[in-house]
Amino acid sequence: MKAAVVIFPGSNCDRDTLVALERITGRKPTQVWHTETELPDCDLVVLPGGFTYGDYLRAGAMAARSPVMAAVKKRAEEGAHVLGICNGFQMLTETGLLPGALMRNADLKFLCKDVHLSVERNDTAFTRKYSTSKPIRIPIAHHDGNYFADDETLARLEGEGRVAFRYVTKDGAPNEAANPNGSRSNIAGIYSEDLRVLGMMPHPERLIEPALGGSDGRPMFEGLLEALS
Amino acid sequence: MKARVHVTLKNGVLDPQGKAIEKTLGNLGFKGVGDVRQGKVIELDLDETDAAKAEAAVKDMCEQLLANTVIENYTIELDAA
Amino acid sequence: MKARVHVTLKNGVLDPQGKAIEKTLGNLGFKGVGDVRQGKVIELDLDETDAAKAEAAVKDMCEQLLANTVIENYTIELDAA
Amino acid sequence: MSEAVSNESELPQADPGVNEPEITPEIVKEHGFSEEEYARVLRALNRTPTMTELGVYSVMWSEHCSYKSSRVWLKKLPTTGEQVICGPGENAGIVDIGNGLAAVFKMESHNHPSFIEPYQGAATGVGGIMRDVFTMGARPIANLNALRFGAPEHEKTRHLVEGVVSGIGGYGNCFGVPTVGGEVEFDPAYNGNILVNAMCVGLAPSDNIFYAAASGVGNPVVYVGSKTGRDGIHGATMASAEFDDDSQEKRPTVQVGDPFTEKLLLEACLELMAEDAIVAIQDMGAAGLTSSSVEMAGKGNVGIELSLDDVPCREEAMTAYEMLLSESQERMLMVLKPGREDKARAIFEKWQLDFAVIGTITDTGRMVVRHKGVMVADLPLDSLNDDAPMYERPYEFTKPPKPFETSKAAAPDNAAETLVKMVGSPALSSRRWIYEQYDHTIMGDTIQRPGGNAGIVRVHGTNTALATTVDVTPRYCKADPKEGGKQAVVETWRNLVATGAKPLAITDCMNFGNPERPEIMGQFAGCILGMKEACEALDYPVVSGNVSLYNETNGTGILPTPAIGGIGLIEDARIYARTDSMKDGDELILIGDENGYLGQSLYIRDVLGMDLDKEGGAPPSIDLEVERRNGDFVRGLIGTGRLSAVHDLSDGGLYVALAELCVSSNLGAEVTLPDGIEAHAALFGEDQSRYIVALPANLVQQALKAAGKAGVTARHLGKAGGTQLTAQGCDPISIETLREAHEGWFPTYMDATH
Ligand SMILES: Nc1ncnc2c1ncn2[C@@H]1O[C@H](COP(=O)(O)OP(=O)(O)O)[C@@H](O)[C@H]1O
Ligand SMILES: [Mg+2]
Repeated sequence: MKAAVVIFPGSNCDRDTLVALERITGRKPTQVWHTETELPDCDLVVLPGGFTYGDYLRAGAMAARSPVMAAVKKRAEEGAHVLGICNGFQMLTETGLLPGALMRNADLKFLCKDVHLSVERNDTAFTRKYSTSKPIRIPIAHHDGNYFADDETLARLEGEGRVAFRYVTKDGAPNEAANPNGSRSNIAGIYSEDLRVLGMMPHPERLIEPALGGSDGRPMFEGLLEALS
Repeated sequence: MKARVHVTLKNGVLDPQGKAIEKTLGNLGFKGVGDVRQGKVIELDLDETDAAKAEAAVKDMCEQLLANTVIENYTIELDAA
Repeated sequence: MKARVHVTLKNGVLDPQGKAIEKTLGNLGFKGVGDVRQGKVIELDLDETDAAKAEAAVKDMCEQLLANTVIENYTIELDAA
Repeated sequence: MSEAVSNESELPQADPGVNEPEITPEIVKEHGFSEEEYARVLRALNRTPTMTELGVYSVMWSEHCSYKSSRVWLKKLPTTGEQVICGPGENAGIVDIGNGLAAVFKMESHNHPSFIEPYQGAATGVGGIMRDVFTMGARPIANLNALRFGAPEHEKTRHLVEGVVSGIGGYGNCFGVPTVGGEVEFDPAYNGNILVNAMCVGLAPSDNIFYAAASGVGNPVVYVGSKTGRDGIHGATMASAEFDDDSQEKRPTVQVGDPFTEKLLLEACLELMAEDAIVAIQDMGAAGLTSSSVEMAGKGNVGIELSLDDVPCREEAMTAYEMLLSESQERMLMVLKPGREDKARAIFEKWQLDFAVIGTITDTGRMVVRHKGVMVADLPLDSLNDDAPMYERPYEFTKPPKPFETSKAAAPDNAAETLVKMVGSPALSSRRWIYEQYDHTIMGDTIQRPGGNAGIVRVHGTNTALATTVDVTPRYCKADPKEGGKQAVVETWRNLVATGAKPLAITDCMNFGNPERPEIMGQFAGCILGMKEACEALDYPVVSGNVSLYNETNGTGILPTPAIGGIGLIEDARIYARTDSMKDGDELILIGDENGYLGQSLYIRDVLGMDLDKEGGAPPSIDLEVERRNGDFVRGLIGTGRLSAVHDLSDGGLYVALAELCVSSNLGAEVTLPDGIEAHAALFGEDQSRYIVALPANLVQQALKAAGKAGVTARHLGKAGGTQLTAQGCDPISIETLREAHEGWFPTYMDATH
């Protein structure tokens, strides 16, 4: 699998993402600077987390207008897989590659902790190594992760099976107590129509080995490796 | 020419900041305050002196960057002063 | 009564948001845009019907919560409609 | 002033664009000069300074930049050791951590600005300390913060906590460094003067460290980063002035931080540092362009010429005075190797940062500044740097109180219920509400998140890890500054040891009241002497630090608060100890002597409500030899890789440490108490040099024997298991009850009606 990680001014999870991808896939991803207008030959494009442009104006808004994003859009249309993590997810909604918007957390605070997620389907390149019956534990670290979409969009997402992850309790209940940020329907991540673009607030790249407190992030990259090689 | 852009959340879009302000105002003892909404105001200095052209340019900026039209509305005020 | 509060940074206070917007507008090809400043606008619904009392109350809210008066100024508009 | 000889031909001319005011005694006073200090300026110049020059002198000779009250005492601290690459005097301290790498770290206060504008004050504090670290060529890898607020019930406290915490998070999170530790305390002594001390640890290749000393006549002086505005002009002098009631009204310009620009500045600096281009570099912190240029030229024994026309400005019509004194954030000053300007410019432009050549290095030993064709300053650098007054302020040591008599401390009605109250009190409750607002998992190397003995981050690309912590117990320092200063150093050492790390060195942040009062100076001096003793006994030198004086409002000073930040090295990142990994069936051993000493303890303060000043007695004493022996022993045990969990004992004593261990491991325990000591004294006494160790049952005898051989007091304390904590003779308490109390206080307090 050939992966590319796009780096913007203010990206700060780029190294973590590069390290995780290399460690798990055994191959160094290509780094792409935001001013590029072309992407290298790759199967997976990752938009890493961070505070691009300080998250000023709206999180991910300015990065979403970078020259490179046109190329990402084009590549997505051509069928490449795109993974947006945290700030990357915000960029994907800002460019319209994914519907909805990520608003300020409901209690207005930045929140860093591990959360439990349900894997809503495990037949995508991103989740094929997960089980849908067992919640996974992944860290979040964001200020603007409160997923909003209007009723119609929400119904469509649900109807088309495009909810990727939901915040749940340890036992798998998607209730309010498990919702860290006010997201509608406890949504933590969503897919594009063709299931090839995934945006998610939690950071799988941060929990890929027991030494860090868990390895539930690992299967995502293992699954991608398997699916895209 | 100066331009002032108001960016506000569309009706029906959740406004966590507005809600939090409303709650805190209540805690502070302010009674009878409802429907608090928070928006942005962006002020710009434009070299452009022609009002119509300036307006068109600012509209472009709003569409391309200043507002996320999925969730936000915007209004533009120009001030030739 | 509706109230609208504008909260803007005092003159001379660094506005990182405005600065970043200005740069990005430039990157997007907009020429001749300078001195971009970003502020907040907060809209409130008040039960109060007396304009003077409403104004006084909103002023209190600004001082106590809505504005950080160390670095921000605020203006209040009331609309009886 | 009349004796000043003026020599017209050498007198810099006033800036014509500005109309610099004439220097009057009022202006001199406003700039914080005593008569004697101003006379020194006149002597050095042999003429009356211009307004700009006066400004430059005033910031260079301010308490903040010159350490004029504290220098004589700071000199007593031990600063050397095998591990030390760079001690105090540079932007940060540096120690060797093996593998060709160095840890660069420092702590700094942002107390006054944070009181006035908590969010921005705290945010720019974090920004400033990170700049100190990356200006030396290190990438920041861990942040910490030591916070002190007024009483929880004080009207300002909630607002200040909220603002400070979100400011620290706002800056560090955006920049992208994990915040892995800190401490928070509440005490009425901080009602009018909160403390915000931020610490940063960075990682640099040992052979590519950058210093401030300028050299090379003719080399270009370069300004990079953000533009200059009229931010915090005279912030450095403000930071050294006592508050009075109307300083809130004055609302001095606070600086606004831009973490995004700082992140770009970091990346641009590190990119340039990988090229062979930089001779010297220094961040523009307090006193901005003035202190950076004066210090760089002074350290290098050269001269410097600046042309202010080329300084990137954010505001119109800035005067020379303003440009030199501005404290705008996110800026750096560099001296480049000849011919490297284009390379450097390209890098900074790539990161969309300002870049301007604003001067050159000379051999004159003077700082010459031109603006709009006029020479606005021409000052001798040795006078600015070395002539700065140094005061041996009168001091009066605190009289050491008598030891506390246990008989004066009543036993609680119910020790178990008391424990629940204590772990749910402002002093001892969980700080989760705070550290969840800080990104602590970014960079993918945090192996011990906040909430353990110390934060631990792996050293990227190696098998090692760094443990780091900040600590001080101000109530001990108040009662007996020397013992308190000692204890502060020792507590960080103990926290590091409890993870298995080898403690390497410390940074400090000395927060005190008005040094012009002999009793305050006595507190300062006492703390320093205690710190010195501990550092020497533990081979644990001070490599950087910061002093914040005049933390007083209307004559009431804060508790003496010498915050200590320590770092330690874990040789094998797989072998270290945690608090949350105690296992069912483990046996518990208590290391260290039990005396049941309750002097200055939280028990007598918070449970019995005793007035510590009047009846608190002496703080617990520390035998540094025992401390070291116990610590070395515990570190040795951890090094076997066979322990389950370790926790050090501090505030609240044995019972509280057990509760913390049980709650974090989500497991109960049953323990015995020693003979001959009253139960409540054994449970809540704050005897020092102690640890609880949890280990598999089959290792207990071996461990106890080893302790005996090493001359370390060790007692088989009890056993882990079940869902309750039971101390001999006390009611069992469910771990759930303890957890609810422990986790409950902070969020409940912060959510309560403002
Ligand atoms: N301001 C803070 N920021 C981050 N972590 C904090 C902060 N305050 C406390 N903590 C964390 O909470 C835990 C408990 O703090 P403390 O009681 O001071 O520990 P100890 O007594 O072991 O020194 C520590 O792991 C500490 O790092
Ligand atoms: Mg502590």
